[in-house]
Amino acid sequence: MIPTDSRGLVLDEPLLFEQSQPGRIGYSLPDTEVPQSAPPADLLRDDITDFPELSEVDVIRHYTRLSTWNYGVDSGFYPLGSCTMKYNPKVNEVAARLPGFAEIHPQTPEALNQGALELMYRLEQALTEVSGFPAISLQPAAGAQGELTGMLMIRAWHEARGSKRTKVIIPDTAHGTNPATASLCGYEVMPVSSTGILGRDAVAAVMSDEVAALMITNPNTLGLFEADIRAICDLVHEQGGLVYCDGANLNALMGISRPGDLGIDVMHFNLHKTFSTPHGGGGPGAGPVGVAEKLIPFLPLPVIIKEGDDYHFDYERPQSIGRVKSFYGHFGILVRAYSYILAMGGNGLKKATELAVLNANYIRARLEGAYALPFKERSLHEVVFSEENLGGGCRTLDVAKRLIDYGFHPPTIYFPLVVAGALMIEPTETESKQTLDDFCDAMLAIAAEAEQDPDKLKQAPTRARRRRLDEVTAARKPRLRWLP
Amino acid sequence: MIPTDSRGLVLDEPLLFEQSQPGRIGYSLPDTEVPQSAPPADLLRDDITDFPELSEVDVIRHYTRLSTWNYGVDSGFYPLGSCTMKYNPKVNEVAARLPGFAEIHPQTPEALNQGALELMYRLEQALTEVSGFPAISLQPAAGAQGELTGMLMIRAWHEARGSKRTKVIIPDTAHGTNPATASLCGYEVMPVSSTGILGRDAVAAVMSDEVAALMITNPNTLGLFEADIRAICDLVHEQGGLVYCDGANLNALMGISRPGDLGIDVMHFNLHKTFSTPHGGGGPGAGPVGVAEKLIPFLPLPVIIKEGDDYHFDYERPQSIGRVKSFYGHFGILVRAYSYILAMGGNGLKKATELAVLNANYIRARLEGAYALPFKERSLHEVVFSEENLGGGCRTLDVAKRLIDYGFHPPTIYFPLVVAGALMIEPTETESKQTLDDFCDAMLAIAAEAEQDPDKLKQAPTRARRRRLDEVTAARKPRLRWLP
Amino acid sequence: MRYLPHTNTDIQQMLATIGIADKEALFSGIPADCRLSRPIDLPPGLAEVDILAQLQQLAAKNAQVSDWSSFLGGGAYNHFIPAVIDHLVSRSEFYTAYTPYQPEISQGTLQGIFEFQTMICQLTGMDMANASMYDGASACAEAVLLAVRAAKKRNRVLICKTLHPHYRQTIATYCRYLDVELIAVETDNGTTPLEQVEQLLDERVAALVVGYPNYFGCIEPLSELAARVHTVDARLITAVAEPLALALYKSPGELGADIVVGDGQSFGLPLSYGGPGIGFFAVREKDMRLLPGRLVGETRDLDGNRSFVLTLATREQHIRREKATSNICSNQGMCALMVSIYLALHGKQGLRKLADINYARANWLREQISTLDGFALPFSTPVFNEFVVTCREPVADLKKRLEQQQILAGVAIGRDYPGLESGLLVCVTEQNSRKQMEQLLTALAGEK
Amino acid sequence: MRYLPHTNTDIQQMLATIGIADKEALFSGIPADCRLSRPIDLPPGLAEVDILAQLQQLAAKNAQVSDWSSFLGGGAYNHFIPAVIDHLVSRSEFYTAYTPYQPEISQGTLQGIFEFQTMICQLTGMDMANASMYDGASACAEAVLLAVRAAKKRNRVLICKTLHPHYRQTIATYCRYLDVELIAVETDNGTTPLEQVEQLLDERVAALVVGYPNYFGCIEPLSELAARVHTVDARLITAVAEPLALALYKSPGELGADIVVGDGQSFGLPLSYGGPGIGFFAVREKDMRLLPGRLVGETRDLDGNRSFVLTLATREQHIRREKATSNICSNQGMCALMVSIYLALHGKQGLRKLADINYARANWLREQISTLDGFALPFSTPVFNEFVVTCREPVADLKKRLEQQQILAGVAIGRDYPGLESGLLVCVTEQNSRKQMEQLLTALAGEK
Ligand SMILES: Cc1ncc(COP(=O)(O)O)c(C=O)c1O
Ligand SMILES: Cc1ncc(COP(=O)(O)O)c(C=O)c1O
Repeated sequence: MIPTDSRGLVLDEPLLFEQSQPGRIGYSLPDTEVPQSAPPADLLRDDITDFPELSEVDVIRHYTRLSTWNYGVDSGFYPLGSCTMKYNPKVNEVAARLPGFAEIHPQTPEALNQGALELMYRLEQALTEVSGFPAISLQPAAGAQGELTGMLMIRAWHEARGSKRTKVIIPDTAHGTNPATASLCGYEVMPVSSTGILGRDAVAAVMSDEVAALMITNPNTLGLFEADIRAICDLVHEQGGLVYCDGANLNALMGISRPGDLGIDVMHFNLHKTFSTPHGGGGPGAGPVGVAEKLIPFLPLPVIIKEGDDYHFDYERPQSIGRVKSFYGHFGILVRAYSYILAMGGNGLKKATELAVLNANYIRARLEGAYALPFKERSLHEVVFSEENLGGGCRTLDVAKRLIDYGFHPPTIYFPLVVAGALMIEPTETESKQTLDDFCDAMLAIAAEAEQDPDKLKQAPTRARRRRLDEVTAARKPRLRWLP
Repeated sequence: MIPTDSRGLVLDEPLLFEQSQPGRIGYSLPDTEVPQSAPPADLLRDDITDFPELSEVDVIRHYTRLSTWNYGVDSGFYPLGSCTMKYNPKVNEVAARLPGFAEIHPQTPEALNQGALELMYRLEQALTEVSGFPAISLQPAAGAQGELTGMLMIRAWHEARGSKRTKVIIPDTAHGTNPATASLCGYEVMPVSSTGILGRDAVAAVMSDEVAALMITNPNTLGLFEADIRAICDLVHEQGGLVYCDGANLNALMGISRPGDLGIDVMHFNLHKTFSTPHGGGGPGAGPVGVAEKLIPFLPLPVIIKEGDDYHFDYERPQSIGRVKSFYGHFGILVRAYSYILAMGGNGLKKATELAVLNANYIRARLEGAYALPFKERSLHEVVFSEENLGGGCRTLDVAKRLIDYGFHPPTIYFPLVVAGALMIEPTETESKQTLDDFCDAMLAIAAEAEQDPDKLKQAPTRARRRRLDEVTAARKPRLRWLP
Repeated sequence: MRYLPHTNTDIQQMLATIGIADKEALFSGIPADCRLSRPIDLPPGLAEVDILAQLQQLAAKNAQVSDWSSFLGGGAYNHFIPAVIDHLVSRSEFYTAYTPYQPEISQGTLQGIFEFQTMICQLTGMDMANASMYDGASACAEAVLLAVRAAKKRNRVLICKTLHPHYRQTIATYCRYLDVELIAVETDNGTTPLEQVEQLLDERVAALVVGYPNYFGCIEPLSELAARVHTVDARLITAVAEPLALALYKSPGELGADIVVGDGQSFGLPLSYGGPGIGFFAVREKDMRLLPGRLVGETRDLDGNRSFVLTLATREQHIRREKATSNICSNQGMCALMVSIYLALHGKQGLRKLADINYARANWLREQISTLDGFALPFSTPVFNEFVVTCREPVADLKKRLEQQQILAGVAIGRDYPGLESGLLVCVTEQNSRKQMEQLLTALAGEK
Repeated sequence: MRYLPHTNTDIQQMLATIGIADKEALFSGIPADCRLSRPIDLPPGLAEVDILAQLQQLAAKNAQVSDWSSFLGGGAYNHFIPAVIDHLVSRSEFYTAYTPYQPEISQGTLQGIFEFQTMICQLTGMDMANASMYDGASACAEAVLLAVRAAKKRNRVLICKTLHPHYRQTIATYCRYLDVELIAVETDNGTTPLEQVEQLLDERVAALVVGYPNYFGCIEPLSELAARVHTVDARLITAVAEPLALALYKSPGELGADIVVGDGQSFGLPLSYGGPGIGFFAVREKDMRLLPGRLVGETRDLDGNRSFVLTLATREQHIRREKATSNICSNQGMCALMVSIYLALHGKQGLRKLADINYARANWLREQISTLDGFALPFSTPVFNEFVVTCREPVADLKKRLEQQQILAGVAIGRDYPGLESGLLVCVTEQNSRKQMEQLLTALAGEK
């Protein structure tokens, strides 16, 4: 059923600073216990100008109210393509908060935190089994940092062999982080256009001894398996290049296909996608990388090793690309991902993949026709429609905003760039048929509204906390902070 | 500022049963680990008919959405008179969940749970200090059960002396639990009417040797201190009766006046009012009783005693009224209350009282005139207006419902019964002047609307999840459960 | 003080508005001889970190069931609590709200209770259930009061001795000064003998109260009892301290009970040293207007939308005052929500599967213990997840001995059941692994 | 599987709608030679209770700071975390949401970040701040990239050796294949000597990077450094690993910094073995369009209501691709929220008071240690809550010795600072009571 009459009290809430009252306090601090002292007066700061002063109840109400203006996976269906907005199990949150995990200091001698090291070691092994890569680094903070780490390793591998290649091939369906990462590694980006699936020939046409690597996403951002992947990897390897795989879409492959078996040299995982850790309103994520044998020497610092029954960080790795952040990994996120793997087991992960793909294909079957499907190959975990069939002069943005009025989070829109007005729908496996039916009913209703009453779309959303925003002024005259 | 434009997406949600799908599961259970077995077939039950079948994400979304249709103290101002809706500190919630408190079994030998007993013993001592009663039982589950416990003790005291009194005097301002409790103890209720404050003479007029006790609320439900309390206690005592005090309003007295010092024989506390434990959408509360020396032998079972450094439950109390519930007290609630007392300290409790009274008087000062004030004595923690001055044919109910549209929880209405259309406002001390000003502005605006545009009130609320309900049909044709 | 938002400026402005000079004047209505003339003698307030440190010290002195092998039951059950429950009840819109007096902004609580009432009906096999009572014992006492009130002139109530002692004691307290005569029904083979019941039943009897399972963990012959009780038009009150049993055994409703009460602690509430638990209270349609406590009913709002609301309030103290069906006001709202979440999460299949595990493990252990030298099973009646064993070794010694091994072996029942001084009530749930049970067996056998 | 809602009926119906016979057909787009032909070799899924048991076993093998006396700092700080924070960030509307791409239903996250940006500006004394970076180290590396990009032809960056080693290493990694030359600036008395800086500064230099406090806990002469750096029109990048210091010491902005980065972990994030932390990144107005990462700005909606939205996206990878200011996509949203709640709760007074406690305790301990035989203070520069002591006893031995007494004495700095092998970095926060400090002193003095 489509929630058409939803309505209720949603309370206003000014900024923290607007509520502040001089002298009001929300803190609770212990005694100093030693004589008071202070740094030299010329180093001392005055009050932090305009910093808020609130009571505990002010703070509680502030954030409680703010939260009610948001929409999360726990609120409802969130088919944001490429983001794998699956359910975030609550036991994972408990796990990450166990005092033996949350209250351990990274500078503690390794011998005293063997449980933490063991957990990470086991997680690496599980990722190895799922992906086929013989070695894993849990260090990168998110997918994009995984990409950076991976591409730096590729470059280090080339340099170690005296090879000075300067280019990286990236298909036009790639996520923006791919070209941005290549640039960060000092590479020049060579875009290659694909017609849905990247053909070996298309790669062959641009591959050369100037090319250090191909960055490929598999399944790609159209939700399609790169069927030529083995041939492409062979081709790139034959010509002295390496292959990076953006593993953001691994949710389509668990138990079905292992990137490490296909010739890929390095891939990042998004634990905040495939392995159910929460997105947190933007992060933190975790972006481990898996590498083929040849790249192991280049892994970032440090690397967890097991000697006998003991776990250590290894820092003595002369060929390593070095450190990409402080300490090691987003441990709190790694605990959640490991907890998820324990809950699912090997079979459960495969089943998750199967149902994620089933869900995407079900949506596709129900919506194809009403929405134009630019690529007809069998979809995996997500399906991408275009805005082509929309009536009444409506655009993808209008569909997205109208979905809000129906109580759903919109899909990813206008990405991938190769589709005109892309509507990129990734349901994930944790959504039931009922939810998908409600969503499809809404999508079909919207398609009909576009024909009959396009203003419904163009004025949407009308039931959310806010109507459409003036984003142009926001960018032209940026106000990025509160000022009195 | 008054939140007049609040609006936002609030999602619909059917009943659990309506979402259920045969075969869907949300549980996660360990293996049996021993051979399967089953009771005799004739004792075995079939499926639980129509019981829900849901996944974990279904359950999460269900209750998450339901929660958004509610209004709590954390949502905003909740001036529900007599209920002391103060802020519920979050550290108390953490305290009650400490495994050493949450995971202890009531049948464990006392020697193994000394920490729990010590905590309760210390809480009793703190309540003694605040109230002036030499002994406390933490056993009663809530205020009303505290009343029952207290009145049973009074009756046991009489019976122990061979006195067979049959009546209990209760002022007309009393809460409904008072007369209901007296009945449960086999007493006949003698109502006495008060004009705001109960005069000694009014009591004298009805006091007799048939009267077992007077039940009084102090401060009473009009928010007024019973100024004749000492004289009244003396009078009742002289004539062989005892005095029960309904301590629901203790928030007005901490550090200011101790009921136990005034001649009261027994009083219940509402820890879920005065001592900040959450109301939980209806409970659980905790309703300890404090007693004068003469009632100590009659305390309910068991009683915590300290011998040397050891704490025990004492069950060998021949004059005890017996047990009023299983085990001992709402321990989880007692932990929260003790945590609150630790946070506040003696001075903090007094300050809480002062500010609670300040807040009530501030509201009174701002609203008097626009709203009729039937009793002019100095208010303590709450103020009661009547509907007398309302224009446009509006009633108290209309004001209450209109307040919802302004983003506030309504006050208690139509109680106490002695005020025509009572509006009973108890702000508590945890509300800031700004919040009170916003609320008073809204109240004044509503009074003006009543004159100028009474339909605004009569149609209210229009911004909540629901408009006014058909309560008559609900009672005439009760549907108390879902049926397919 | 972080919970008190007033700044000095605020206070001054407010006093000025009120028209008084200082806070002292706020209390002018309190006679001098009623004033406390000294500060409250309690330590100064602590910082949050110090509160937690102090409480943690106390908590550390207690025996957590997660650190021990606990076979304790007897009215409080150590079941696993899924993380989802705490996550959801920590939503402050639920737990910082009051009783849902204002239905327009309380539909969350109200729909939640309506669902709770429904699931209690489904589990117990009854027509309607209220929004909760304090606990099983007080619910049971209120059931007795209801039965007596309903039966008009009858004032006798038969109480099976196999009923949980706390329930029996609470009934006695509630009836202490009312015109109710409580008559104990003896025990045979761990359950209530039908012959004795037959003898006691006559036109003076308003009800019979029996546990299901009873305190010994045994399954009482409910339908036989019902048949007999109904011959004199009395009510059968069934009290369920371990409601998980209802997922496996026939429901009291199906077997003829007229009132079913019990405690829902098993369904997602922490042991928490025995409180808060949650009483439930279910009846047949005929007793609807005699129900104690809150009731949520379905209705519509002005726009015709399905809505829920507190209803039939004329039964209650705030309307009926001395004529109310009960004095209960606050109940166990948050606990009802926890129970509902637990039940929804386990669902039809999960609850049965969980009951199967409890049954299989408990009955396996029961068998094993019975083969040990020095132990015997006094009762042959079917049980759910609790059973009594008798021990040659004095029970107090045995318990102490096992405590040395970090085992809480069970509840001694001798104090409540003279003649059964050698009895130990052992409870097994899904929290007791086979390994734990094997350790228990070794420890039991280890008597020198 | 409880996270997978599909019933068999659902699956059959869905396959029929799709028009395929079985799930296998879903994967027809994957060539056979790309298929995994065996099951995933991982243990079967566990029940929730077993997951927690297994994780609890691992957790028990770690040294919780609450069980130890920990004087560890060095980039991660053991501050008390008020219960309010976890309560609020556990609201699933916050933590189960994605980056707020749809502002109409993301105003909670957006207003929260806008407030975060504002408070970071207030603390650092800067004009604008972004929505967060991964951590202090990567933020610092991105600051170097910004400075080089802003400076156009310049490619030299001076890195003070007193900067946290992880920050230095991360900068090196990020710059590895870019045209950036990193030059180390030596150390004197625990801080950066101005003369050397003067010598190194010329028109090739884009920026100087300095810690504040630096890795030794010392307060660098920021305004003097700023003055010198600005003579050649380079940027002063200040990295703050312990931002609580900014409540006590003058802000980098006030002292002339051009870019201020750092890690906010001190403000309410659990230590969590070092991650997730939260990088912050603040600049002057002139660098606005060079900022990496997300930015939230204020605007209005169609009804004219104040609203917040992600803005200036043309800097970012999803629009600018290879020309973006950074490749960052996911950041540390939830951590930013935690920091904001922490800061709002402590407020102006609380943060200062907390900084005072940290300062007083650390400096008291520093004094006390300096009076012990066998210990000395190598640096006389003012510190905040961390300081270096040198020990006669080999640092490794000393640390081991104190571990026997459940004390984590500090961080050995010899590996990162050759020549300072005898140095121990000791950190004191409000979590280290006087009693703990006295125990540390006794233990230190106890060398045989
Ligand atoms: C295909 C793809 N690649 C890379 C990324 C970047 O991952 P992260 O946000 O974890 O840095 C994303 C995230 O949206 C993505 O969808
Ligand atoms: C004055 C008064 N007395 C007694 C009670 C009953 O307390 P409880 O709800 O805890 O049973 C209340 C609660 O509303 C009350 O306000």
